[in-house]
Amino acid sequence: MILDLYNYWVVIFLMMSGFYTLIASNHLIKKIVGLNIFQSSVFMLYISMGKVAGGTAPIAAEGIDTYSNPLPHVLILTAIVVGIATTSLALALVIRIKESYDTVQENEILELDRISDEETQA
Amino acid sequence: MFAVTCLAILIVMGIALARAFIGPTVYDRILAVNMFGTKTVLFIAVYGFLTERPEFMDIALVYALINFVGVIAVLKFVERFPPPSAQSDE
Amino acid sequence: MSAINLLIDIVLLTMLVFTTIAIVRSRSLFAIVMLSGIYSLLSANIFVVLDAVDVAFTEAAVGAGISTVLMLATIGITGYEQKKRRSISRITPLIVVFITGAVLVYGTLDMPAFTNPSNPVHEHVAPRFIEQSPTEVGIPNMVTSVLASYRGYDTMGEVIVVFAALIGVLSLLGIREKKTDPVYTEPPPRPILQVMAKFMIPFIILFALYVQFHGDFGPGGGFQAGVIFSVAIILYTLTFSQQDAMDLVPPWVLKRLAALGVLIYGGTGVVSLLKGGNFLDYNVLAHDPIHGQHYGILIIEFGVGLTVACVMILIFFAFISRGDKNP
Amino acid sequence: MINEHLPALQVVVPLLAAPICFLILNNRLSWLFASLVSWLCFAMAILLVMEVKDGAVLHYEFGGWAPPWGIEYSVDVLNAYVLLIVSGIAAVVFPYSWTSIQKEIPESHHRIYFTAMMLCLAGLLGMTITGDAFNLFVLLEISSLSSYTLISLGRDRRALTASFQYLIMGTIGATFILIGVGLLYALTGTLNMADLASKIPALEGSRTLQAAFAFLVVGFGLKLAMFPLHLWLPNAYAFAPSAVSAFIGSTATKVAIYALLRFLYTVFGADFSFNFMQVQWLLMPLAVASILFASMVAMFQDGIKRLLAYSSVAQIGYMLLGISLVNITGLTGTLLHLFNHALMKGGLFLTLGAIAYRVGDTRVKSIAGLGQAMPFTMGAFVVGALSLIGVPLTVGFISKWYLILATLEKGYWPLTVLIIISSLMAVVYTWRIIETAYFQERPANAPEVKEAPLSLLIPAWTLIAANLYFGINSRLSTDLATGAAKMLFGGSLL
Amino acid sequence: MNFIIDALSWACLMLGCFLGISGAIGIFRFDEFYSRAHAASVTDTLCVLFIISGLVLQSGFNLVTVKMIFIVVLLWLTSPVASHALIRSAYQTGLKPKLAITRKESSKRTQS
Repeated sequence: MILDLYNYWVVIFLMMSGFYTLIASNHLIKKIVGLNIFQSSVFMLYISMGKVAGGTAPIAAEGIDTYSNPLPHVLILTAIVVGIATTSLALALVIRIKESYDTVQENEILELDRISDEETQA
Repeated sequence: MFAVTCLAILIVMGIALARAFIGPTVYDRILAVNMFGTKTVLFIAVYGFLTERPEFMDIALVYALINFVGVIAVLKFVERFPPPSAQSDE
Repeated sequence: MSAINLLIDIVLLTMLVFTTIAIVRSRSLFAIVMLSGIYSLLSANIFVVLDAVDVAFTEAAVGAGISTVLMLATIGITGYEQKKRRSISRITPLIVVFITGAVLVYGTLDMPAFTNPSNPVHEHVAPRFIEQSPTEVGIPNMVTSVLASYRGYDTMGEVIVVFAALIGVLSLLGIREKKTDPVYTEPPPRPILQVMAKFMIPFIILFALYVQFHGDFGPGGGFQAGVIFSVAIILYTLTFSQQDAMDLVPPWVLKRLAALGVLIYGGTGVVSLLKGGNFLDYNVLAHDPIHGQHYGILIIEFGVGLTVACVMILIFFAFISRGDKNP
Repeated sequence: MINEHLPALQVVVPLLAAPICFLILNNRLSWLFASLVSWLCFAMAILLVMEVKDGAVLHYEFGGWAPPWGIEYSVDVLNAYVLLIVSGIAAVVFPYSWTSIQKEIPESHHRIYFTAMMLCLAGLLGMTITGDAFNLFVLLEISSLSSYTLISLGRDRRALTASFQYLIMGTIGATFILIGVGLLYALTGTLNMADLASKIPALEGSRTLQAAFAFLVVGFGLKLAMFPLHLWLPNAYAFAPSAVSAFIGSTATKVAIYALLRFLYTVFGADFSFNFMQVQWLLMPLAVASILFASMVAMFQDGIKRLLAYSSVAQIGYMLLGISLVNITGLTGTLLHLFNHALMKGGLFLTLGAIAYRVGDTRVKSIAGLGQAMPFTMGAFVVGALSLIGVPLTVGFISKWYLILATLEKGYWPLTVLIIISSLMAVVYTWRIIETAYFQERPANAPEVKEAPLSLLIPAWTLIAANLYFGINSRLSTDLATGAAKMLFGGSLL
Repeated sequence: MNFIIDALSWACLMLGCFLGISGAIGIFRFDEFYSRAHAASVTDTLCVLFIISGLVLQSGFNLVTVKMIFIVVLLWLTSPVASHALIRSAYQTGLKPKLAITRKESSKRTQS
């Protein structure tokens, strides 16, 4: 039982650590690192599904007849690209936020936003 | 034989990882990451032989390359934006 | 999996767990970025152990390479400090994470066992890819045939995602062509590095080309080649200066080429449409379906490589051209 | 020949138009091209609706590979209906954009704006039409990445934080969807929705399936701003440029609701979703809470855009309420509200854009006296507001009518009362605006304000007029919605 | 013949492992950055050489061998350059090497 699923459980632990960093962290860059961990552990979940006992990499070669499943690999290649695209956009946003708020701490930004909200209302 | 080598490399990686955790200066971390990267290259190479499909040496080459460029990038940024204290980054 | 592979897998996962814990607990941003580089390398190793060589290739180039470089450029601008925050309750996030994790663990209880060859994953769709793609598509790397042919439309979406990221970064940061601050235009002279870089860059580009065109037979393909190519330019930028690199590959050319890459991919689809097939049906591109598949995959991989290389270089330029504002 | 490729062209044309928009160096040409493509998309959507309205289902195999090996697009009444909404709104917003962004976005960014809008449109259309679960994720990310960009184009610096917040929440949502799809894949070995649907009934009771269901519902919940997960929405709509608020506000959440419906009904099947998982008892309280809470908050907003954003959260509550009733009338109500809400919110946001163009901002107090100064703009706003409230002869009435009927059919009369109360709340929050515009004097020191230019008024009035037209002659929308609802329930007796 | 090659490659691999581990111990145990860098960079190159030669002996001559030779060349070029650059920038940003630690200082350090 444990040997059947240990890979998934470790991956879930990693996923949840990343998720925790993402939602609990106060620093925007640390949030993004959390996001990366969260996503790449999901990638590992997929790749774990594709592994076949005794299989090798899905590149056809003489004398090999058991290959691991190529489909999860394809999906995750796409997902990695999506991940880096999101990361770079998020980092660009962080740079702009730093330039206009002069901070990258979430609580300080929210505080500044609250002040400007009140000014708009007044 | 390859298995033993693989495990030895993994041990080295583990120790380098420990150095990366404790730091204390940014340079220690960079050193550890660099070492980790080189050992990753070796790991991939040996692992290919372990599983009897050594033709994926391209990955190891990429790692070696990325590792070098990564270290240079880190150094450039550390030089350009020196950390608050060179002695420890904590 | 044999015992030794299992052991290696477990050791790597354990290291990954420790790295993650260190990242979660660490307060030094620099350490976090370094550790996330290690995280990528480790997960790439796990991908190799789990037979996903193409994924490992990409993860190493993207996670340990590009994303670390971008993160560093960002913390250079935002500062290394992570201020102590006032005590905000961490209970709510913990509860959310705990519930999500519990649902996932609950979900895995009925998951098909790890590596069991009779799992549904290996029985329904995948066998055709494994058994017939070498004859239907005609190339040995099944990942490439699924990526570029069976699910070629997803890959086109992926190229568009990269292009969308470029649009976003250009909109947010832009690329400043002229640098005004003289302090940073001249990096300290570093003869050893420059000689090394000059020596290596041609080989890196050659290697990128090899990865681009050898992707049918081994791990690699357009995306990986594009990233490697951009790494060559990044190395050039780092050892010389941004202005030198921009003279070498002017951003306005790169912008055009990035859009062109997307159009090459889409254009292949349109051509196959005009030739009477479905969108992205390469069979109709030549008289012989196998040749058609070959041409199709070659062309779209070129489009992917072009877009990815240009976008990565442009994003890198955009990030470092912001750097001199807040040293 | 073209007809048979329509499903692919519907998405591929805007996808490829995006890089072309970026390559065209002249801003005005880029705009003309983008508008042309948006009309073309609308025309294709109309053609698709014509083809499938009698219950036919179109299939398109990308690369000529049969599903489940290749990626398949499949168009039925439901997709075609949502395609019509999305491309229709786009066909109005694109021409509108030119004048609107002149004052809101620096000129250097105009081309980027059109490219990003085009990508967003393509992503949303693709999400709607695709029959492959993973392809949905890819297209979702295309539309999300471009909408983060579009929102960050807002002038206020809070647009940046709004965009960042949306990015974080949106990516969590997308990752949850990815996990859900992964678990489904692990169980069935396929990614094609129709194929999944045929394999899932045999797996009922599997704990993995339940977890996949939970992740997909929460993931789409984040994307569609389901009540406790709606936090990203108000700021994103409030600080984005006006045309962007109009486009994203009236399409993005709708497509997410569509995707949720697709998974609940087609992939998992109504039986699993509602009999086994009982998801309606999750959706109903959330819907009620979001209607009450968001309407309440909307009453106290001073920025009109944010007010409308909270009202959107409330309207999403109506749509979820319709789903949670689990009968054909309720689902028809939901689908009608997709259409109607797109029309009214689109119209209202476009009107606000016209006000922003002349006045410079859209706070309630700065529109004082505009009733006289901008009669056509404010007239449009009044009609839109009436529609939001649900006054007869407007589209808002039609969908609320269906929802009320559905609650009565089920015998849930407290929900009937709730719908009426929340309509009254809508009266309160829109009345504040109308009262300020018509019955307050323009401050003496305020600058002179002219009527908005025609290039803004015509698109705004087009949508507003559609509000009236479909309110009076609702045959088209109700037929399609009823057809789609019946198709979703299929043969299952619920 | 096979036996000799096996034995040789065993020896190479084990030597490489030994060098790797000694470098790792160095990087872990030494108490100052420059000594750690020394330990790491000195062992790195030889370790790579031995392990890869062990592999080359096993694989015979083919494309894989060529790639492995490339790896050795690449690492031999980049690794010293990276170490050089690292130490140089550490020195320039003000991290001073402890050239001679007196007994008193070192005991003080262990206490603290």
